[in-house]
Amino acid sequence: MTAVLLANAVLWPVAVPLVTAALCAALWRHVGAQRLVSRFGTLALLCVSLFLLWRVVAAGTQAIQFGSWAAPFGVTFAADRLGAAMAAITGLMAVSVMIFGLADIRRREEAAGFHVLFHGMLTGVNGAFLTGDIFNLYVWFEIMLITAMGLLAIRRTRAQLDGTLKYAVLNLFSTLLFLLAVALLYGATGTLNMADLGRVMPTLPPSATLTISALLFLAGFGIKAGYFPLFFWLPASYHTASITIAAIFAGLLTKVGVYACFRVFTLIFAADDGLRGILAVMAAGTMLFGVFGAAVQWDVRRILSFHIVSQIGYMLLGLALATPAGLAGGIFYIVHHIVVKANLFLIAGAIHRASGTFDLRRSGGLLKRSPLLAVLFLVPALSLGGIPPLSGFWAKFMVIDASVKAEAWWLVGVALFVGLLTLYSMTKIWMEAFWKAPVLPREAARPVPAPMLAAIALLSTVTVVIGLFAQPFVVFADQAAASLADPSAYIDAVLGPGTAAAPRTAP
Amino acid sequence: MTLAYALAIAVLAACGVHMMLSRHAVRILFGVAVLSAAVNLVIFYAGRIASDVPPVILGGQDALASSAANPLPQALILTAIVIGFALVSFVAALALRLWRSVGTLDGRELGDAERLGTPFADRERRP
Amino acid sequence: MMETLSALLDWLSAGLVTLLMVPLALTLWRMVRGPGYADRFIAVDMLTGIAVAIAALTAGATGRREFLDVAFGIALISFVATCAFAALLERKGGRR
Amino acid sequence: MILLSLLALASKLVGVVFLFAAALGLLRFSDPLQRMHAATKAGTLGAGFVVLGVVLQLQRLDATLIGLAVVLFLLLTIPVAGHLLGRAAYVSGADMGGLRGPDALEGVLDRQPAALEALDADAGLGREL
Amino acid sequence: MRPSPLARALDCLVLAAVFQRELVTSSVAVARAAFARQPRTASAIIAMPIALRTDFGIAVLANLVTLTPGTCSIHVSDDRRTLFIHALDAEDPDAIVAGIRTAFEDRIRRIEG
Amino acid sequence: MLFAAVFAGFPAALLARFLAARVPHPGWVCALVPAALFAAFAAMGAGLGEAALVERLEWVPALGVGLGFRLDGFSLLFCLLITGIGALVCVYSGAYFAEKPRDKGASFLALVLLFMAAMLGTVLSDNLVGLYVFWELTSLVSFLLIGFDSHQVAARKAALQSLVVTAGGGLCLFGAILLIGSAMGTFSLSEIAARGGELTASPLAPAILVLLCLGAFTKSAQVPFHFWLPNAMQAPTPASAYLHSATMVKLGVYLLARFDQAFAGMPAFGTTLVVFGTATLLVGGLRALMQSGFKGILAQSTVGSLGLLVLLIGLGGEAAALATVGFILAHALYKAALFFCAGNAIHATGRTQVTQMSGLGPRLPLTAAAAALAAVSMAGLAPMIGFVAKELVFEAQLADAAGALAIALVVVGNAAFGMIALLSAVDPFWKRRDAPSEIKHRETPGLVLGPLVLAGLGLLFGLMPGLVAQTLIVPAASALHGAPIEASIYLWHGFTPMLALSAGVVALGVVLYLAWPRVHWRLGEWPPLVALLGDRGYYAVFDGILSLAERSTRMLQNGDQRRYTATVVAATVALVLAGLLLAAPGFAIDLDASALHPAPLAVLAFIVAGALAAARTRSLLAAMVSVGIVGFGSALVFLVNGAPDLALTQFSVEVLVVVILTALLLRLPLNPVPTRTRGERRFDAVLAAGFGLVVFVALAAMTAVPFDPRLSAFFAAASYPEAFGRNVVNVILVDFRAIDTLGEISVVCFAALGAWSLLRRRTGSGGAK
Amino acid sequence: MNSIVLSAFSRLFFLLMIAVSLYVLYRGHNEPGGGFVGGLIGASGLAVLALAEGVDAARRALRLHPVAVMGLGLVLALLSGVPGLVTHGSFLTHWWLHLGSLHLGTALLFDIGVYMVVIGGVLALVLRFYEEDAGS
Ligand code: NA
Ligand code: NA
Repeated sequence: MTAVLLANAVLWPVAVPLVTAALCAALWRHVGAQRLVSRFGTLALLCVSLFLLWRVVAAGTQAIQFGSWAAPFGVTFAADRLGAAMAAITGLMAVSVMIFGLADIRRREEAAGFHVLFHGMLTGVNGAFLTGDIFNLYVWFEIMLITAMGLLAIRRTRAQLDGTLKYAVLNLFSTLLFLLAVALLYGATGTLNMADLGRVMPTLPPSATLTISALLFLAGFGIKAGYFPLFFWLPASYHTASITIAAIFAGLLTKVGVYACFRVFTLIFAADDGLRGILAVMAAGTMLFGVFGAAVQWDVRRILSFHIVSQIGYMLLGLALATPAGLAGGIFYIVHHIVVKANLFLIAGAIHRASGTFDLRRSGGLLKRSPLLAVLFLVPALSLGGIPPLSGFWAKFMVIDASVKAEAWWLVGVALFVGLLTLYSMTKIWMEAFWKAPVLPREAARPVPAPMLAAIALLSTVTVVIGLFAQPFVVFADQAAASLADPSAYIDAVLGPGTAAAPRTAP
Repeated sequence: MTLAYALAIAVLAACGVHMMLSRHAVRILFGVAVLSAAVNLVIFYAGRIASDVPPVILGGQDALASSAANPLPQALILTAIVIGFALVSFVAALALRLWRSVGTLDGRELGDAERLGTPFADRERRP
Repeated sequence: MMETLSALLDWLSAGLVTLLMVPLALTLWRMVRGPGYADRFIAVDMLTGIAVAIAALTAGATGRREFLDVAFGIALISFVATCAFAALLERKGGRR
Repeated sequence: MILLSLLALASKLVGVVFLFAAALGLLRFSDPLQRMHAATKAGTLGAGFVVLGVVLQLQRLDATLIGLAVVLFLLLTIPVAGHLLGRAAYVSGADMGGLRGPDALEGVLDRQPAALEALDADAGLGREL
Repeated sequence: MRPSPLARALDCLVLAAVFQRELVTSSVAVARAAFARQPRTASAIIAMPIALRTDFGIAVLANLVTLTPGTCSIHVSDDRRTLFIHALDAEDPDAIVAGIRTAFEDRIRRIEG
Repeated sequence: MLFAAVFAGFPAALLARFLAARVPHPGWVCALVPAALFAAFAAMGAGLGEAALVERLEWVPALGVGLGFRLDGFSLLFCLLITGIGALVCVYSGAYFAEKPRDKGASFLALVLLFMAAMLGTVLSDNLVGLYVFWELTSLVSFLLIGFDSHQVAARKAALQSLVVTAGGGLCLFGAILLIGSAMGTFSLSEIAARGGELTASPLAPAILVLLCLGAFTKSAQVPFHFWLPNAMQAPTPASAYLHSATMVKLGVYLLARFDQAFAGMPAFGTTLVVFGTATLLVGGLRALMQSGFKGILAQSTVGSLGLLVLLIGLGGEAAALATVGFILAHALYKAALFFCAGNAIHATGRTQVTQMSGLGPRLPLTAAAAALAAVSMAGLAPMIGFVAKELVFEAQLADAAGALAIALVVVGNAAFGMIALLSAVDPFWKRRDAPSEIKHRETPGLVLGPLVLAGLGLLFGLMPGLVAQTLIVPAASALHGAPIEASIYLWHGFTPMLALSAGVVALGVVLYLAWPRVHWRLGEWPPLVALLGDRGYYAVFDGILSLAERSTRMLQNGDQRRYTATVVAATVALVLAGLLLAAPGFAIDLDASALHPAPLAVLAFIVAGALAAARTRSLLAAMVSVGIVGFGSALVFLVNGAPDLALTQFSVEVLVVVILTALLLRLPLNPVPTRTRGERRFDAVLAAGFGLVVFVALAAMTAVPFDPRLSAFFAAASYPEAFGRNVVNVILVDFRAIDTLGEISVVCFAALGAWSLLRRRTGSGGAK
Repeated sequence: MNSIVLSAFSRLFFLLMIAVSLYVLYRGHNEPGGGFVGGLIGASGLAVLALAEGVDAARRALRLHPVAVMGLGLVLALLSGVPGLVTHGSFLTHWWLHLGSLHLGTALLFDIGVYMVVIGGVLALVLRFYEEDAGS
C-alpha cells in the first residue's frame, strides 16, 4: 500500500481534487456536506502536492503510466522539479484561497456549484502541470477552461456574464489553436508522449508543418498566458469574478499557459534564434502594454489584472532568453508571482470589505482603519514592484541578470522601466486606498474578517520567506531550469533509463 | 485527394474564424462549432486518411488488419468532439443567460464587464 | 465468371454511394436556400434518410456490419433533432 | 447466390432511386408541406430499400437483425417527425403556396399571418451578417 | 365486445401488410410527382372525423396516414374527434377519407377492441 | 559585530512601534538604540586605523550575492553621522510629536529607526546587491516619511515624486550592478575598487558609468533630478533633518565616492561629476534665492551642497578626498542643526515662510543661538568646522588646477550658502517686522538638544580640528582615496589663496542677502526660470508616459470583442508567417497519385458549402442549419473513411447540439441586425482567409512528412490479446488512454453543471431587468 | 409540444432508446458504441420525453438529480481505476474476468461511469434549456 502511495506520488495532486469534485457533485443537494468534503479535499491536496515535491526532490523526476501501458503508448504523468513545484504551489494557493473563502464565499455560490467547479479547476491545473502527454494536456486545459468559466459567472451579474463571454471567446479560440497544433504535431511525428516527442523531434528534418505547429502552440498558450497581443480577455474578465475566485485565477490560470510554453519550448521544440526573437518581442510587448494598462486604471482589480499581463512578460522573457539562467529566472518568477498576485487579489477583496469599494477614486483611510492590512499589503505590493529583499526582487534579479548575460540590452531596459511603472501603480493603490482620507463615509465598509487576514498573512509570509531565504528557491529554480534545458533526465524517467542517450533514428 | 481534404479543412477553418469575428454571441458560438469541426478533421487528416476499413478486430482474429484505418486519431477526435459539445453547450447556456439578463447578444451593447471601474468613463460619457 | 460478376456488383454498389451524392446536393440546396425555415428543417429530416442509406451502402461496399450500426443509430436519434426543430417552429410561431 | 446478390443490388438501386425522387420532390414541390410528403415517404422508403439490399447482400444474421431494426425505427420515427414538422410549419405561418383546396385547419390552429423568415424581407436588410 | 387476442394479432399483421402496400404505392406516387414535368400543386387540408378510443390508436392512425399516398396527418383536434390531413393532391377529399377509413381506421378500431 | 549593528535597527523599529506608544518620553527611549550604536561604532573606529573591518555572510550564493559588511574610514564617518544624528533625531522627534496622537509618534520613531538600519546597511555593504537592498529600503522609508502626513495631497504627491525618481534611479543602479557583475564576475565593492582597470577596460564601462551616475544623481538630487528634494520637505521636520539633509541624500555621493577609485582610469567619470556637480551647486543656489519657505531654502542649499560634493568627487587627488570628507562632516553638522532650528521655528509659530516669522530670538533663545552657530559654520566663517571645510574645498580646486571659471562658479555657490546662512539665522529670529510672531509651542529640552549639540560640535571641531582630523577625516579620506594620506588639518592656515577666495565668498554672500528680499519673489515668479529649474520636466515625462499608457490601453483594450478576436487572429497569422520566414523550413508537398474518389469529394464539397453558407447568412436559424451541415458532413467524412464510431458520435452530438441550440434560438430574434459593417466583414474575410491559408499550408506540407505508425501498430496488436476488446477505438478510450476519457467526462460534468447553475431560476429579487 | 401523436409514442421511443443505449453501452468494447454514444442515445430518449411531455416528466424518469448522476458517474469511473491501482500499482489498469470468449472487466464499469455522466449532463442541459422562462 505504501509502495502504491509512493510510486503514484504524481497521481495524487490530480486525483484528490477530481475525487473531491466528483463527490461534491454527487452530493449536489447537500451543500453542507459538499463544504466539508471540499475543505478536507483542499487540505489533502496541499498534503499530497507537498508530498510530490518531496518525492521529486528526494528521488528525482517521478513518472507513472496509466493502465500499466508503457510510454509512449499509454498516457504518462510525469513530474520534474518544475511540475512538482507548480503542483505544490497550487496546493498552497488552494488552501489560502479556501481560508479566505471562509469569509467570502456565499451560500448561494456554494449552491451554484462552487465546490465542484473549484476542485475541478484545481484538477485541470494540476493535470496540466503533471501530464506528460500532449493530447492529455489539451484535456486538462479544457477542464480548466470550463470550470473557470463556470466560476467566473457564478454570481451571474451582468458584468460577470459579459466578462465570461469575452473570456470564453478568446479562450475557446486558444484551445482550438492548441488542439490544431497537437494534431499537426501528431501528423508529423506519430506520437503524443511529450518525452517521446522530445526524443524524436531532433531527428526530424524541418518541415512547415512542424514550424506552424510550434507557432500555433505559442499562440494557443500565449492566449492562455496573456502574452501581447493576445491578452485582451484577461483584463476584460478577471475583475468581474468574485474575489476568492479572481485570486485563484490570477495566481494560477495564466501561469498554466506559461508553464505549458516552458515545457513545450524546451522539451519538444528547441527555441531557435527566430523563435527566440519572436518570444522576445512578445515579452517586451507584454511587459509594456500590461503595465501601461495598469497605470491608467483606478479599480484595484483592474490594476491587478493588467499587472498579471505585465508580469507574465518577465516570465516569457526568461523563456525568450532560452538560457538556463533565463529559464531559472522564469521559473522563479512564476512561483513568486503566483503567490504575490493571488495575495494582492485577496487584499483587493479585503480593501473592498474595509472600504466598501474597489474603486480607488472612492476609497481611502485604510491605514487608519486597518493598519495590519496596510502592512500586509506592502509585502506583496513591494514584492511585485521588485523591491528587495522580497521575492519579486530575486525574480527580477534572475531574469534581468540572465538578459544581461545574454546581452539582450533592450530587454534589460524594458524590464527595468516596467519595474518602475509597476512600483508606481502599487504606490497608487497605497496612496489612494490607505493614505488618502476616505472620500465618503461608506455604509458598506466593514472590518476585515479574521480568515481574510489570515489568508493574506499566510501568503505574505511566504513572500517574505522566499525573499529572505532565497537561496534554496534559487537553487531549486536553477535545477529545474537545468532539467528543462537538458531534458534527458525527464525522457529517461518516462521512457526508461538510457533512452535519451540512445542513438536517435528517424522513423 | 489528400489536398482536397486539406483545402476543405482550410475553408472550414476560415469560415469558422470569420464567424468568430462577429459581434453576435450566437454567431461566435457557431464559429466555434465550425472551427472545432475543422480541427477535428485536422486530427483525422493527421492520422492519414488511407482506408475505409473500421478499426474493429474481426472475430477469430487477434490483431487488427493492417488495412484498417488508424484508430488513434479516431479516439482523439471522439474526445475532442465530446469536449467541443460540452463547451458549445455551456456557451449556449451563457448566451441564454446573457439574453435573459441583458436583453442583447450584440457585442456593441454588451459592455458591462469593461464598464466596471473603467478609468475612461468621464470621457465616454461625452458624445 | 462469378468473380467478374461479383466484382461488377461490388463496383456498382460502390457507385451507388456516389450516386447518392446527387440527392445529398439537392437536399443541401434546400437547406441552404430555404426559403422558409420549415423547408430547411424538412430538408434536414430528409438528410436522415440519405445518411442511413450512405451508411448502409458503405456497409455493403466494405462488407462490414459496423456501418449498419451507424445507420441504426442515425435512424434512432435524428428524430430528436426533428422534434426540436418542430418545437422551435411551433413555439416561435406561437409567440414570435 | 448470385441471384440474391442481384436482388440486393436491385433493392439498393430502387432505394437510391426513391431517395433521388424524394430529393427531387424536396427541390421541386412548391410549399413546405408538399416537400415534406416527398421527404418523409420517399425518403423513408428509399432508405429502407437500401438497408434491405445491404442486408440481402451481407447475408449474416447480425446484419439482418440490425438492418430490420433500422427499417423498423425509420418506420416508427419518420411519420411522427413528418407530423410534427407539418404541424409546426403550418403554425409558424410557412408559405402554403400549393394549398389550392380548402384549409380545414383554419380557425382550429393559430397560424401566424407571415412566415418567420419573412421578417428578413420586412426589415429590408441584406442577407449577410 | 373485445375480439380475441388471436384475431387482434391477425388484424395487426393485416394492418402491417396493408400499410406496406400503401407505403410503396404512396412513395411511387410521390416519386412520380417529383419526376413529373409539372409537379402538382393542388393540395388541401382535410378534416377527417375519427372514432378511436385510445391516444395510441389515434397516433398510429396518424402515422399510417402520413406514410400513405399523398396524405400527411397534421393535427388531431383537442377532443380527439378530428384528424386533420394534408393531402398532396386533393381533387377528391372524400375518397381520401374513405380510403383511410377502410384501410386503417376500421382495423385499428378492431384492434383497440 | 557589524551584522548586529546593522540588523539591530529592524527589531528595534518593530519594538519602537509598540513601545513608543506606551512609555513616557519615547524619543529619549528610542534614542538609546542609535546612541548605543554610535558608541559601538566609535569604539570600532578607534581600533580601525588604516585597516578595514570585514564580515561576510552567504545569502544567495547561487546568484553570487552575499551580505558582506565592511567598515573602513569612509563608512565609519557615515556610520557615526547616521547613528549620532539619528540619536538626536529620535530625541527631537519625541518632543516634536509630544502633542500629537501617540500612535503617530510611535510610527514615526519606528520609521526613523528602520531608516537608520537601512542607511547603516547601505554604507556598510561591501556587496553591491546587498547595498542595493538597503538603498531601496532607504528610498522606501523616505517615501513613507515624506507622505507621513498622508491626508495632505501635497505630501502624497511629493512622496510619489521622490519614490518615482529615487526608485527609478535605483533601477538604473540595479542595472549598473548587474552589468558590473557581468563584466567583473563579482559584486564586491572592495574587489571592484581594487580591479578598477578591468572595469574601465570592459566594453560595458560607459553603460555602467551612465547607469551608476543616474542612480547616484537621483538619490543625491543632482541636476536634472534636483527637484524632488525640496518637494520632499513635506515630510515632518525631523525626517527632513535626518534623511533629506544629513544622511540619505548623501548616499549618491557615497556611491560615487566608492566608485571613484574604480573609475580612476576613466576621465569621463570625473568630468561628468564636475559638470553635473557644478550645475547642481548653481541651481541649488539660484533656487534658494527664489524661495521663501524656511525648510525650502534649506533644502535648496542642501541641493547645492550635494552638487559641491559631487564636484569634489569628480576632482582628483588627496586634497579633493580630504575636502569631500571634511565637507560631508561639516555639512551634516550645520545642516541638521539648521533644520532642527527651522523645525522649532515652524513648530512654534505654525508658519512655514521665513517672511512670516519675526522676532523669535528672545522667545526661542537656545534655538536662535544654535541657528547662529550653525549659520556661521554654513557661511564658512571661522572658527567653525564649516570654515575648515571650505578652505579644504578651495584647496582641492586649486590643487586640481581647475579653471578660473570653475573656481568662480564654486565661489558663487558658496556665496549663496552664505546668503542662506544669514537668512536662516537672522530673519526669523532677529528681524523685526510689523509684529512679532505668535508662539504656540515653547522650547523643550528635546527640541533644543539636537541643534545645540550639533552646532556646538561644529564649533568644537572648528576650534580643535585635531579632535577629528586623525581619527575621522584622514582615515575616511584615505579610504576614499585608496591610499594613506598624510595631512594635518588646522583652523588657521595663514594667508593663502584660499583665504582670499573665502573673503570673496563672504562679501558676495552679504550682497546676496541684502538683495534677497527684493529678488526672491521676482525670481520665484519668473516663468522661464521656474519652468527651467522646477519639476516641469518631471511632470512632462511622467504625464507623457501616462498619456501614452492611456492611449495604448484605449486602443488595445477598447472593450470591443470583435477587435480583440481580430487582433488575436491577426497576431496568430502574423506569428506563423514570421516564424515561417525566420525558420525557413522549406515547403514540400507530396501530390499523391491516388485517384479522386467522387463520394468523399462530394461530401467535402457538402461541408464547404455548409460552412460558407453559415458564414454568409444573416439568419441565425439558417446559420444553425448550415453549421449542422458541417457537423453532419464531418460525420459522413468519418463514415466513408472507416470510422463508424466517430460517425455515430458526431451524428449524435450534432443532434443534441441542435436540440440545445434550437432552445436557445427559441428565445432570440432570429434575424438580428448585422453587427459588422460591410468593411469590417471584408476585413474579417481577409483575416479568416489568412488563417485558412495557414491551416492549408500546414496540412499540405504534412503530405511530404512520412507517418510514424508506431502507436497505432501497438494498439492494433495489443487491443484484443491484452485489453480484451475488439473495437480498438473504444479500447483506446477506456483503457489505453482512459485518463483522457476521464478528463473528457469531467469536462461534460463541469459544463453541464455550469450551465445548470447559470440557468437556475433567480432566487430572491434584484439583478437585471 | 402538445401533440397527441408525439405524446402517444414518446414513452415507446423513450423505452426503445434507453434499451438501445444500454445495448450500445454494453457491446461498445467490441463493436461501435460505448459509454459515450450509449449515453447520448439514452439522453436523447430523455430529451424526447422532455419535448413531448415537458421537462418534469424527463426529470421524473431519471429519478435522481441530474447533477448527482453526473457526480456518481464520475465517482464510478474513478473507482473503476482503483482495483488496478491496488493490485498493479497503476491507476486505470483494468481487472478482467474471462468466461470463455466473454471478457468482463472494470473497463465496463468505466464505460458505465461515462454513460452516467453523459446521461446526467445532457439531461441537465436539456432540462434547463427547455424550462419555461421564468417571468419573461
Ligand atoms: Na486562462
Ligand atoms: Na497572475
